[in-house]
Amino acid sequence: MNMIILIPLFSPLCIGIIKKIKAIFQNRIGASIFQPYRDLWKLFHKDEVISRDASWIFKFAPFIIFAVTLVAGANLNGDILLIIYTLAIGTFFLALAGMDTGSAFGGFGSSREMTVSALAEGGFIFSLLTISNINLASHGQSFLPGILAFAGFFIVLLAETARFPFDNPATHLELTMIHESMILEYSGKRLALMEWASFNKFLIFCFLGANLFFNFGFAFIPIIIFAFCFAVGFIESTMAKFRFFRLPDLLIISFIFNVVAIGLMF
Amino acid sequence: MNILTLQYLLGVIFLTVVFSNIAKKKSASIIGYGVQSMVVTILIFDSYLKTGNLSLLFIVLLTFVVKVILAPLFSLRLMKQHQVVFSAPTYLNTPLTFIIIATLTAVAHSQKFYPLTTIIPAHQSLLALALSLILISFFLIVNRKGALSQIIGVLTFENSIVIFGLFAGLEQSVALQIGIIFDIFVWIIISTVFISMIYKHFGSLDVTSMIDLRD
Amino acid sequence: MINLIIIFLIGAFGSLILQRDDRLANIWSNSLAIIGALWGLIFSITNFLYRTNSTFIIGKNTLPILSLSLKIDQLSTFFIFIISLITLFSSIYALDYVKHYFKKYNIGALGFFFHLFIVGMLLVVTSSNGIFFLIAWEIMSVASYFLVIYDRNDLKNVQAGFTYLVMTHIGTVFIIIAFLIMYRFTGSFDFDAIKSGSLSIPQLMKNVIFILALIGFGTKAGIVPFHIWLPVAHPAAPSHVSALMSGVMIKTGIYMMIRIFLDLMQPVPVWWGLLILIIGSISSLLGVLFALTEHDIKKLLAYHSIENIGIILLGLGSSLTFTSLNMPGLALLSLTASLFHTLNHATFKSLLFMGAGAVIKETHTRNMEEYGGLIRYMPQTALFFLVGSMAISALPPFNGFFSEWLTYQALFQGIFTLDSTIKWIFIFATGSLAFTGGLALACFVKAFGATFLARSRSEEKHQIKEAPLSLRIGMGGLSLLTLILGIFSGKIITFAQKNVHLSSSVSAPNFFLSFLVIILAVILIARYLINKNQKEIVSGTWDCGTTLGPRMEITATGFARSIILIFKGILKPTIQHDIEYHDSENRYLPKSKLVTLKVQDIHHSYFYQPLKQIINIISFKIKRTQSGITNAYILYIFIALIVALFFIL
Amino acid sequence: MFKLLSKIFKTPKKTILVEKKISGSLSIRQVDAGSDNACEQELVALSNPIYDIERFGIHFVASPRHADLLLVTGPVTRNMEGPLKKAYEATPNPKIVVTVGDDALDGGIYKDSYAVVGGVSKVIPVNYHIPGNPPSAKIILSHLLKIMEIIKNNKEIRI
Repeated sequence: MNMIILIPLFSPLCIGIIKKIKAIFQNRIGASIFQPYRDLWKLFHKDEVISRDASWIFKFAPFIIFAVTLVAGANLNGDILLIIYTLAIGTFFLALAGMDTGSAFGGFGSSREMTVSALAEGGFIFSLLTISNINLASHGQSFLPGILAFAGFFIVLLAETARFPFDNPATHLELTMIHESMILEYSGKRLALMEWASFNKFLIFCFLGANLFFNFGFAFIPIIIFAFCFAVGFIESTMAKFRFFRLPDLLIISFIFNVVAIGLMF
Repeated sequence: MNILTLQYLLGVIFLTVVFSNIAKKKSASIIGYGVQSMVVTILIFDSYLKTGNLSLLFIVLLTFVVKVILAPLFSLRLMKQHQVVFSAPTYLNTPLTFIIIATLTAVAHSQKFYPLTTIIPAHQSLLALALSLILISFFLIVNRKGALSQIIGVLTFENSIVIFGLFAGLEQSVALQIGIIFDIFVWIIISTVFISMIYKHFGSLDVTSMIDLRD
Repeated sequence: MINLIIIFLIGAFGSLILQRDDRLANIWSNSLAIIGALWGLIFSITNFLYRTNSTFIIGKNTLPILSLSLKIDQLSTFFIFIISLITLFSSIYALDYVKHYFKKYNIGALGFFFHLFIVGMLLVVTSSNGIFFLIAWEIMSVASYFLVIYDRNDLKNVQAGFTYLVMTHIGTVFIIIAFLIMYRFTGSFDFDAIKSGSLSIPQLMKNVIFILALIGFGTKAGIVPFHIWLPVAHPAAPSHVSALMSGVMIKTGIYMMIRIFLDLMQPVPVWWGLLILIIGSISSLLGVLFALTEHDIKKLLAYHSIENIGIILLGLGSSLTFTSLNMPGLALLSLTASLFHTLNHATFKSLLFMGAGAVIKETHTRNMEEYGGLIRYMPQTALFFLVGSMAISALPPFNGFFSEWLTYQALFQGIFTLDSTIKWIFIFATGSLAFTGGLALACFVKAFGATFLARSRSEEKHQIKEAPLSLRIGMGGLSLLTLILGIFSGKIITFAQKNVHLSSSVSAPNFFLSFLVIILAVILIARYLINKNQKEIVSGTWDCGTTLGPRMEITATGFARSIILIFKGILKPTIQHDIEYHDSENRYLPKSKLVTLKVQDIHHSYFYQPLKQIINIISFKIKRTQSGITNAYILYIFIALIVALFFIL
Repeated sequence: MFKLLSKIFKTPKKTILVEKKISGSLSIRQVDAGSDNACEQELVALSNPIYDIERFGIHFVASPRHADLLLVTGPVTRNMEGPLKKAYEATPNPKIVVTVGDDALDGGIYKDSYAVVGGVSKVIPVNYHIPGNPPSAKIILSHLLKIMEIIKNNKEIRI
C-alpha cells in the first residue's frame, strides 16, 4: 500500500529529472528538478475557467484519471491484466474529456491517442506476460526473450506515456500534439491533477519496467528508474519525432518483439 | 386362348402403334387407336372367359363403348369442327423414327428387362412385346408436334399399359379396370376443352407455337 | 418448463386478440412477457441450485421420428436464465418504447411475434430431438424475421429482413444435412441416442458433421464469413427486439455448438478446437475493425456483437482443444470463460442497444454524424450508455473485464502448457484478443463521444427530452446488473480455477472498493482541502479566439479515419472528391467540394461476389434446358424413365 | 555524439548565482495583437541557452487556460480586438497582463492608422509595461524577473 503515497510523491521528481537532462543536452541550465512541484502547487492555487459546452465528464475526468493512476500504483505487483486495463480506464476518460469541450484540438488528440493506445495494447500485454512468467522458461535460456520483451516494453512505455518518438510533450503545435491537446481545455486544479496523473503514469511504467525486468532488489529501483529517465531524456534530445502514420509500424515491431520473446521462451 | 392367338393379337396392336407413329394423316392414327382398343376389349373378354369374373364383363362393355366408339368419334368430330390441318408433323423424319422404334423394341426384349418381363414366365415374349409397346407409344408422344396426335399417343400409351397389366395377370383386380376407364373418360373431356382453347388462341395445333408462352 | 411456454403462448395469442386497441395490446403483451421472464428466472435459478435435470416428453409416439422431448440440463438452464433475464429487461423497456409505433403499425402483431420469438428460443435451448429442434429453430427464425421487417415503411428494413431470412435458411440447410448424417449413422434424432451412438460414426463423417454444424450455427451466431446479415438485420428491428436478438438469439448458435461439439460428438480431434480458435480470433478482429468504420450507431453495435461472439468462440475453441488433449481442468476454465462472457455480453449488449434505441427515438435518425451534445438533454441515458461502453471495452469494475480476464487466463495457460504449432495458434489468438480489446476501447470512445459529448452537430436538436421512465428503468436495471456481475464475479473465477494453478488471481470486490475510496479521497483533498477559495468561472471553449461552430468538433468518421488508414489493407477505404465550379470553363473557382469517404466491404467483394458469379454462370447453363417445347420435357421424362428402369432392374 | 557529450560539461558556471535567488513558477501566454514580429524575435531569444528563462521557472504555454501572465505584443488591430478579449476572459485568475514594446503601449509608430484600435490598455486592463521598440531579450528578462520579485514579495497581486 505504500506505493499509493510513493508514486504521486516522486513522479514530479522524475519528470523534473527528464527536463533537466534534456536541458543539459541542449546546453542550457534548465529548470531545477523540483520545478514540477512548484508548477503543480501554483496550479492548485489558481481559479478555473470551464467551457460552457463541458458536461460532467469533463468535470469528473481529472479526479477519475488521477485516482486510476493511484489504484494502478496500489496493485503494481498484482495481476498484470488488472494494471493494463486500469490504465485503460484512464485513457478512456482522458479521450472522452478531450472530446467533451468540442474544440478541434481535443477531438483530434483523442482520436490519435486512442489509435496509439489501441495498437500499443497488444505489445503491452505480451511483454508483461513474458516477463511475469520468465522464470517458467523451460528451455533455460531466458536471456534473449528477456531482452526482446524489454525492447517491446520500452517502446510501449514511450507510446503510452506520450514520450518522444510518439508525441512531443513540450510542443504545442496542433499538428503533432497528442497528449497535450486533450488537456488544453483544463485550468487550475483540474489541469494540475491531469498533469500529475500523466507524471504518475510515467513513474508506474518505469516502476513496472524496473521491478519486472531487473529484479535485483528494492534498493536498486531508484537507480533503474533514473536510468529510465536518462534514457527517455536521451531519446528526446537526439531523436526526431516520427510522422503519425509511421507510429503503427513501430508499435507492430514492439508486438512482434514480444511474440518472438514468448515463442522462444516456451 | 392359346399363346399363339395372343401373340397374333398383340402383333396387330404393335402394327397399329407403329402405323400411328408414321401416319401423316391424323384421322388414320385415330382409326388405328380404334382398332387397338377393339383388340384390347377382345383380350379382356378372353380373360373374362378364362376367369368367369362377372365384373370383367361389365368392364368389357365399358371399354368397348368408351374406347372403341366414343373416343374415335369424338376426335373425328373435333377435327371436323375445327377444320384441323391434317398434317401431323413429327420432329424426326420417318427413317429415323423407324430406327428409334427398332432400338426401343430391342431394349424391351433385352436382358436388362428380364425380371420385368418374366413376371409370368409363360408370357415372357408377350410381356416383352407389351413393354416395347409402352416404350414406343411413349416415344409417339415425344415425337409428334400436333397436340391432338400427342393425345392419341397418350391414349395408346395407356392402352399398352392395360395390355401389359393383362398379360402380367393383373386383370382380376377390378380397380385397375375401373381406374383405366375413368382415366380415359377424363382424358377425352380435357382433350376437347384443351384443343378448342389452343385452336382459338393459336389458330393452329402446332406445339412449337407455344414457345412464346415461356418468355 | 411447460407452463413457462404456455405463459408466452397466452401472451402471444392474447396480444393478437387485442390488436384493435394499441395501448391495451402493448400493456398485455409486455406484462405477460415480464411475468413469463420472472417465471423463467425463478425456474432456472431453482434448477441451478438443486442441480435437477428434468425431461419432458410430450406425446412420445405421435410420430416415429418426431418426439416432442425437452431435456433440461445445466447448460440449457443457464441459457434459459439468460433468455428470461434479457426478456425481463427488454419488455420493461418496450412498455414505453413501443409507444412511438402506436399509430403507425399493428401493436398486436408486434406482441405476437415477440412472444413467438421467445417461445422459439426457449424450445431451441431445451429440445433434445433433432426434428423438434429444427421446428423450434424455424419458429425462432421466422418470428424474428417478422420482427426485423416490423418497421416496414423504410424499404431498407424489408431488404434487410430478406437478407436475414435467406442467410438464416442457408444456415438451416447445413444444420439439416448435419442432422441427417447423424440420423444416418445413429439411427435416431434424439440427442441421447446420438450421444451414445456417436462412436459408431466414422471419423470422416464426424468431420463433415463438424464442418456443416460450424457453418450452420456459425451463420446464426454471425462468425466472420457468414456475418453479412447481422449488421443489416439487427439495426432494422425495433430496439428492444434487436437487444434481444443480438443479446440472446446469436447465443443459441453458441449453445448448439457447445451441445454438439462438447456433448454429443465427444471424442473430438484436436484440429476442431484450433479451427474454432482461428475463426474466433479472425471474427473478433474483423468485427471490431468494421465496427470502427460505421457511423450508423446500431450497425456499430451489431458489428460489436460479431466481435464478442469471436471472443466467446476463443473460449469455446480453447476448451475444445483442451478436452481433445484431455486436460479437463483447463477445459473447465475456458468453458466457464466463454459461458461467463456469453452472460456478460447479453447484459451489456442489450443495455447498449436500448441506449441506442432511446437516442434514436429522440433524434429520429441512426446516423451518428447528426448526434452530439445529447448528454445535456439525456443525462441518464448517457450515463447508462457510458456504463455499457465501459463494460463492453472490458474496463475493470464492470463485468466485461472479468470474463475477458478469464479468457486471457485460458489462452495464457494454453501458451504455457502446449507446444509448437498449437502454441503459436494460441499466441495468435491472444494477440488478436489484445488488439480487439484496444480497438474496441477506441471504437466506444468514438461512439460515446460522437453521440453524447460536445455540441450537437445538427441544428434542430432543441426539443430532445430525456427518455421516458420505463426505458430508464430497463437500462438502469441492466447497468446495475453489469456492475453487480462484475463485482461478484469472484465466485465464478474461483469456480473456474478449481483444479488449475493460476499464476495470478484478481479479486473484484476489493479492487472496486479501493477504486471508490481513492476517488473520494482525491476529490476531498483536491476540491476542499487545497483550494478552498478558488472559484470556477464558465466561459466559451478556447479555440484560438475564433468563433466556434458545430462543424469544428470531431465527427465519428473523422475520429476513426486514422485507424482505418492504418488498416487500409483490410478495410480498403475509398475517397471520392466531386468539385462543383462556378462556371464550367474556369477551373480555379470551385463553388463547393464534396468529399465522400467510403469503406469497401471485403467480404462482399472477395467472398460473396465471386460466389454470385459462379452461381449465375451455372444457372445460365441450366436455363438452356428449359426450352419451352413440351415435347422436350416429355423426352426428358422418357429418358429418366429408361435410366431409372436400368438402375432398378 | 562524443563531441556533444564533451561540450555539455563545459557550460559556464557564473550564471548559477542569479537563478538561486529567484525561483517560482510562472507560465506565460504570448498574444500577438498585430505586432510587427520584432518583439516576437526577442521573446524567442528568451528560451535559447544564453538567456534561458526555464531556469527561473518561467515557461511559455499554448493556451491561455494554462497561463498566469498574458504577454501582449504589437498595437491592437481591429481584427485582433475580439480574440484578445476572448484570450483575456479565457485566462484564469489571478492573471497579469504585460505589454511588450512601444507599439503595445499606445500604438507606437502605427498609432493613427485606420487598422489600429490603439494601445492594449484600450482593450484589456494592463498591469505592467516593458518599454523598447523592441526591447532586447536581456531587458525583457530583467523585467520578468522583477515581476516575479513583486509576486514573491507581496502575494496580494489580485486582479
